[in-house]
Amino acid sequence: MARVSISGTPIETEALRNSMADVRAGGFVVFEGWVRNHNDGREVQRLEYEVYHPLAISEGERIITETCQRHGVIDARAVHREGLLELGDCAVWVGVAAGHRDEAFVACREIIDRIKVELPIWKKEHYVDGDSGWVNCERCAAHGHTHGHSTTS
Amino acid sequence: MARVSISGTPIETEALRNSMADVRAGGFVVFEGWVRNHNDGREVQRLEYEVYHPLAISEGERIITETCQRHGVIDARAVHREGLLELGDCAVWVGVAAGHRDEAFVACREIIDRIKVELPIWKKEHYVDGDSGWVNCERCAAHGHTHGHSTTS
Amino acid sequence: MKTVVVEYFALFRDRAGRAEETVETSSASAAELFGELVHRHGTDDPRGHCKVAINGAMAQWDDPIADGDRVLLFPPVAGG
Amino acid sequence: MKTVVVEYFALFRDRAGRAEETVETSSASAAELFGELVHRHGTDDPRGHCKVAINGAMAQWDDPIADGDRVLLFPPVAGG
Repeated sequence: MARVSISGTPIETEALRNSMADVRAGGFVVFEGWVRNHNDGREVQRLEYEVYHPLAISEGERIITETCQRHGVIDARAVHREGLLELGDCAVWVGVAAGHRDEAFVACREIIDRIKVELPIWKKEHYVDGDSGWVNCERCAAHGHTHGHSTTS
Repeated sequence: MARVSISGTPIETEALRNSMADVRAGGFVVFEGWVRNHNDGREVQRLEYEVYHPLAISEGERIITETCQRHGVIDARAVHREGLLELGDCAVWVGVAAGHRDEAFVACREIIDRIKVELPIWKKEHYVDGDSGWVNCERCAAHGHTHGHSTTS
Repeated sequence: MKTVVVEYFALFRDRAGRAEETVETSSASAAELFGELVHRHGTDDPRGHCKVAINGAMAQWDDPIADGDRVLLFPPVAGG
Repeated sequence: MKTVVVEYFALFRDRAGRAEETVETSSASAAELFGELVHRHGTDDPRGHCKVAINGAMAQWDDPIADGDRVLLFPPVAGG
């Protein structure tokens, strides 16, 4: 089944969690990225995500397959929102079920780190002052390029 | 409010998640320990947890306070089951909301690691063959003491 | 001699066949009391990650015990 | 000369004022084409973590482009 999807409506976190139930799994780790009310000293009002579906999904599946194999986890899934999001909305959900917690934590962290820099997804921040702007990637910010920073985390 | 509780009934994961909503938070990490169907080569049928409430709660609150301060996270909560649990049941839930995902992952991992070795909680495994036994702590197993291993993770 | 109440948990309670008992002891420390009660809980050395609480608070094995104390003996824990 | 279809995303689409266009080009590589179109997307160097896809698959900047290719130009991504 598809382990990566793009959603135009609120992410159904409980349904996702329940769909991953597995009696071989002893550890389950979830990461959720929430829309924060501030970024880089500016007050954020809402976010807008643009997603290029075909490659976001195929590259996302590749990331999950590679991570599952590398860390021997049982299952992993990810959902990313697109369109307009309000403060507090869940922008991205990543769940990993594994035999033990070590692998679950490492794999979940690896998947969200790669989602943020590898998938063709772009974020526009709309500020309280009426301005708006595209946010550039985390890696660029880390490398000192003159870009913004991430509003979710 | 109390950030640590002991529950004799199934952990309400979605209600816990929703209770942690905070527009200052950009990253939210959850760990769940699930009852696995096998341990150390034996088929497990169910688990039984014994909890000494007063100190499990006070020590748990101490762990959460220390971890929140150390890593600057916004909020953290933990719930542990007691009594009889069936395969697939959630035995422990730890949620951490933070500004960024780095702190959320590190703090969540630290809290579950400490819960497993510091709180007065004991686990008895009931095996498919009718046998049962108390499971000794992870740290003991790691140090090579002649103890069992953890069924959840 | 001091009189203390000892509580046993989990494996220790099963082995001791009781949840608590009142004990007359000359032990100075929690570790000494633990050794004195080896016939109940069956464990030679508390440093195998057993824990002790005295009067409602976690304690150290070399903490002193006093007349009237309530001493909780915890076998190695296994939460999560 | 080759004829390729170029698609612009996010920031690049805003700057170019269009989502796609057909381009006549003599560029050999995706990087060369990117440079040729700087007046559209406004970015000097794709190595600032821009990405490119050719005919539905992620590609490298030095990959060749051929007549009839569909080339997708991605500004730095920011998922999550």
